[in-house]
Amino acid sequence: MTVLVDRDTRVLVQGITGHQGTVHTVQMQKFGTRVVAGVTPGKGGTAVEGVPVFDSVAEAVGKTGANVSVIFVPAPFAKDAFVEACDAGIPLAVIVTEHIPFHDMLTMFHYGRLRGTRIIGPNCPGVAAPGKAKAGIIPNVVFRPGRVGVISRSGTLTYEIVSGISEVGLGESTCIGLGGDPVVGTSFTEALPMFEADPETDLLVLVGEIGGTAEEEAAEEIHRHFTKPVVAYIAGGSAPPGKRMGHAGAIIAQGRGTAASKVAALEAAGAAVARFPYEVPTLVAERLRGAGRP
Amino acid sequence: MTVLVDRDTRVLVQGITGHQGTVHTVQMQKFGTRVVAGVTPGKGGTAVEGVPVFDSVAEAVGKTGANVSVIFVPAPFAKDAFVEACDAGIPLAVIVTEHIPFHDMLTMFHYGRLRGTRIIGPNCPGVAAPGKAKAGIIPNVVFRPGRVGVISRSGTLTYEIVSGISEVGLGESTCIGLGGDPVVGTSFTEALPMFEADPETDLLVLVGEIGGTAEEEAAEEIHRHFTKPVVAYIAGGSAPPGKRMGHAGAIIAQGRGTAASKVAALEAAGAAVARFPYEVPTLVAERLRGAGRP
Amino acid sequence: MVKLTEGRGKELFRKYGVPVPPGRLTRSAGEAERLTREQEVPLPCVIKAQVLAGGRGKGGAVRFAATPEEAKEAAAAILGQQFQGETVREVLLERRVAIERELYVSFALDRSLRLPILIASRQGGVEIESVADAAIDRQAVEPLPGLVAYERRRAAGTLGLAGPLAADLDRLLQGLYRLFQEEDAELVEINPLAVVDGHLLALDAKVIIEDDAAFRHPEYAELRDDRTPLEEIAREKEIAFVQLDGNIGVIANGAGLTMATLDVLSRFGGRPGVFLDLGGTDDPNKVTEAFLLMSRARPSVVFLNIFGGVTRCDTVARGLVEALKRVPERERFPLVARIRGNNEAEGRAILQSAGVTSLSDLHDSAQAVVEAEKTAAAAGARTA
Amino acid sequence: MVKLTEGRGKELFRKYGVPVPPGRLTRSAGEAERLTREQEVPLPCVIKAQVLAGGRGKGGAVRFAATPEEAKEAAAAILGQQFQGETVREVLLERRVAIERELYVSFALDRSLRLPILIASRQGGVEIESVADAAIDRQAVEPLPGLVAYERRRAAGTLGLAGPLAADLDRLLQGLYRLFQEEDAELVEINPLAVVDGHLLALDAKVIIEDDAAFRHPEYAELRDDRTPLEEIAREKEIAFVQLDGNIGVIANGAGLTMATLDVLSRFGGRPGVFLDLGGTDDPNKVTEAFLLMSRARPSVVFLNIFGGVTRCDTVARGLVEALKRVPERERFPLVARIRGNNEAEGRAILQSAGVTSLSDLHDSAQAVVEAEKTAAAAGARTA
Repeated sequence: MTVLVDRDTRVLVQGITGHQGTVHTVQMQKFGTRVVAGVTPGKGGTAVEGVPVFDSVAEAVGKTGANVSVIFVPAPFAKDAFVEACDAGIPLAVIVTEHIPFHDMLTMFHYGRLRGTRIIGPNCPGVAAPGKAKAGIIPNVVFRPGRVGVISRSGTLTYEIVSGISEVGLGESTCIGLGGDPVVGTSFTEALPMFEADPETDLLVLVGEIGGTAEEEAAEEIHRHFTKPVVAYIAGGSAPPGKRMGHAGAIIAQGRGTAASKVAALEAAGAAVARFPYEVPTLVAERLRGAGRP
Repeated sequence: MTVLVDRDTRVLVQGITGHQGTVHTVQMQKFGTRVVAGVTPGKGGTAVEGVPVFDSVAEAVGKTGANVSVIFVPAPFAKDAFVEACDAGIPLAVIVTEHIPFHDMLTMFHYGRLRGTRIIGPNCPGVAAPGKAKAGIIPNVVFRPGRVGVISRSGTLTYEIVSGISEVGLGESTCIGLGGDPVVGTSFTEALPMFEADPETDLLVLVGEIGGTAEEEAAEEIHRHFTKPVVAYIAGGSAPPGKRMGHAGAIIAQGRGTAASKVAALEAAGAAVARFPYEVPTLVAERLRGAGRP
Repeated sequence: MVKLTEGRGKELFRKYGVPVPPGRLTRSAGEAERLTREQEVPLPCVIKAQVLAGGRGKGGAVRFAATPEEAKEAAAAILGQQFQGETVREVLLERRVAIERELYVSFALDRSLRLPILIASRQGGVEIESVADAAIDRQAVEPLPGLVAYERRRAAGTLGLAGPLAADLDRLLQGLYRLFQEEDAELVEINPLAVVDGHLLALDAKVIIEDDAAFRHPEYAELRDDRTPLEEIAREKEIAFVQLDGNIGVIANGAGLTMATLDVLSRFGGRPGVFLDLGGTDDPNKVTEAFLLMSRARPSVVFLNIFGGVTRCDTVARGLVEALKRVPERERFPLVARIRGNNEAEGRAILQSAGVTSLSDLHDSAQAVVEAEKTAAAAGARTA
Repeated sequence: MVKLTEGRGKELFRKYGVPVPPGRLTRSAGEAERLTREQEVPLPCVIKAQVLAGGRGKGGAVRFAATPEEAKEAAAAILGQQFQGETVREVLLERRVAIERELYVSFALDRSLRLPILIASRQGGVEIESVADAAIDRQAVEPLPGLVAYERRRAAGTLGLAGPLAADLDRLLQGLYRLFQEEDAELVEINPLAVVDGHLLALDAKVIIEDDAAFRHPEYAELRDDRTPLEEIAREKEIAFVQLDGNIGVIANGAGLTMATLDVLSRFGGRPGVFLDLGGTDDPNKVTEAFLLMSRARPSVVFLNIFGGVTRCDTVARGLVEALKRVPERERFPLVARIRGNNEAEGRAILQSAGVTSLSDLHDSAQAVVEAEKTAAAAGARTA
């Protein structure tokens, strides 16, 4: 195991017979991932792209040893699909589905904790470790094996930045798109220790956004426990004031949540913060050289 | 720590200003227990029998270091009182209150697990370790310090049996009255390992009743993991068929739950089973001699 | 516990979206005729005695009618009858349906897991105890997410339901689980759950509400278990009271000690008639009430076996002495008292001063009780 | 998200047992007179514009009336007015009360803890952001037990409530928490929560329902956020569409990339006017619709910035080409296209064959967009 997925990863796709489920099963396979099972209730006994489809997660796990589930199930059914994965003993669920009500996600998050099932997502691109495995939907073309870790709350912006890193001849150890919903299963703060512990990661790129306080909390974690160099980019510095959440949201944030506050917190924690996405590869290269890495 | 309570136990009494709360505070004190705090909302700042009363458990814990809560709060309010104890970080709650709806107990049990708070009870006499501490309502007079552990689902029958053990000149290490409700926080099976690990217990007395399958499950645990001698008594061998629970109850039990099935299971696990309460001390003495203990 | 009759259970089923046949409750045969004549209940219909006991079908408590006149006759035949000791006061009239298959589902409590379980079996319409274990599926339901889709699908698989019937079951189970939770039920059981005309229908309803949750459900106060009059008085005074078929009265405190007392009496050949559990009290009046209640059950001898905890020995002694003053001469009974535990010496002294000798050994006391019973029986035989 | 007006929020409050003053909603001044004359709303009363913006009191959107005539006049003065861009279509008439104290309570989401939090402050009636942090109490609520008694007591302590007022708060918070859960709210806020005549009353109601839970709440379909007409069309087509005050149109996919695109445009002095997030799609028609929508917003130049993932580059190219065919001559706009990612080569080829040059570098593309905008502005200045 490097970070979350590796060559022993055996992917199960919940909702494999749907359009996205099928498309991304193929892409994961092309990435070199062992996609061992799919689940669509009522479609058990069929196959998608050579992957056997089962009626239940328990059966799929029993017969294939799947240990990561990628969930494409539509939002109204996502909670129950996730609970099924938990109850079948799956330790990692990557939830690609968007528009899951946050009240459902609260239940899912706490039930996952109880059951020992980590969630990446929802509404996320998932996890990819080039040369090892992918559980999610990040385009294969952006990757190049290497030693830069990437964590992000965004989708396409992650692809943009990973692509930039690959293009300058560097490459990625593991990239995690955590998702940008109000309630996510794994935050920056919770993902950081995985990269700290990963011997295959030399430097971490953190891609944040305005809103919430996840980046500020990440900065605290970096300051206290993260010893590797960090390069960050926060999207939305030029964006107009958001339309989401009223007074109570501001209260929770206690004055944090702006691009300026996030950049300041990260810089105070020692991160190099890019002003624009295309500055990231340069800063990565500089910091790697500074840390004595090519 | 011997089993659950010891000389470092600092008891908090939730509902201390009620009649039973006050009466048993005195009895616990007489047993030598450090009762450090009481909680009754609205009565903060007063004292009961020299014990300071607080408005909240968090405050009581903060100011007194209480680490066991004995709950006398009436049934309709018991769930919330227990949650308060959990949230204040109390690791052990002895719930004396009877008539708590089992749907509430389900919530309490699983929330306690989540928070790391063990429950003894509800509707139970609690825990006592002679010469150390008592958290509950077992009469002080029945005890004599010694090396016999006792676990029981009953109240007064426990007193009867402990008393018998003390009268023949033996004595108790720790006695736990687990409570006889349909849903209890700690079952025989879960209590057994504590006595297995306790260096101060040489032999365990298990006092069961007809109904449910807790004794059969205990027998399995004894068979597999419990190495000390066990003496058991199952009350109700002569009782007429119970009036509780219909078909589904029988289904869950799958044919178990009778005195005969419990006695057979315990004997198969190597326990000496008394036919009547007054046979227990004799069997204890015999088994202790058999195990090379006086 | 509060066992609901089928009719009350089906009212709850309707409230929670569990499909039941069209039907109405009534307490009069005339009304049964009117309901069917005016097609408030479609014909042909079934008329079922609303009693709590099982086995109604075999016991003549379920009848059929094709006309309003037949409905009236059937209701008249059932109403007022005794059925396993219960008087039938109400009948349920319900459309008679053509059953294609009979299944079983219920929610109950799994004490070991401390979780509700969903029980399903393809073999409905028979007592679930008689169904082979392998033909029954049990699934625990976690409280945080509640009953989830895959559990409902698995139940559909167990029951052999697919397509629209599986969709029916999906909705039905969600309603039934909500009922189990929100009504604080111990058991909700549908047996049989029938396939009728391509849909699911609950043809029977067994709902048991937990007594301890009564404070949340004042609506069930009227429906507490049928009890004998003495049991009813005992319940009001919060004394557990059970009538058996022997003639020794037992007053003890705590269920475990009470059962142990019965065990020891049995050992000496004693046959308990009434047992009465004081529970935890330190009110002497409650003890007095218990003795007066016991005297009304006319035991040939009474065994008082108390281990003082919450219920202190002196409290019991005081209550007993007061009761002895108040029991009429003709209701007097021989008494063996054994008291131990908290305030034992005080209790013993109080009894002593009232002329009651108390023992301390359980074995010897039980033996004394059985001897006294034999003596009383012999005296009874002489006077008879 | 669905922000409810005060009046709708108070209807929910009533449903969940949160006390509000007697009041009625109306859309006509005549009805306002009738309601007060017939004492359906007691006098004196307050007449409040039902708009979503805050600061109504200072903005003249809240008036008082002591007679039916005054109520009519006040309603007439408010109805039809513009308030911060919103037209007032409805007023709430409510009994005017004598406020003794103004407090604050709300339930919201704590994203870090992933738990609902109960927020309480003794300083109500003012914007909660203006209240010192130390004067605000926050308590997370665990999902399994829900809001429990000690949390409600702590809130009462924070608010300085005791006795019957604390009992009022206890009930009110239970109702408010149930509302937060059962209605899938993002926020439920009472500000001010007033002490009136020894009781608590919610004098305002702010309720925001989460959009993603719309499938569980069809009843809110009519109440979605007020949007501009173009935003409304975009919503129907599931395209995120935001109007700003610049003149560069941005079409991108994904919120993060869209924001980053704005950042880079700003770097070169560009001022975005409309931005439009395609989200994840592989339907070329949706892309075509997005372009047609963009053309109606009359941007001076459009920047298409796509990183192909779920939305593939060839899909976007096909949709764009189709749109270009369908945009009328007079609505044409200069276009800078940058496409990367999945099926990039295919997309580039499709655009090429339609005469559209696409770039690949973000920095250079943004620079080109700003140049094009300057050129267009200069041309516009010439033609004007």
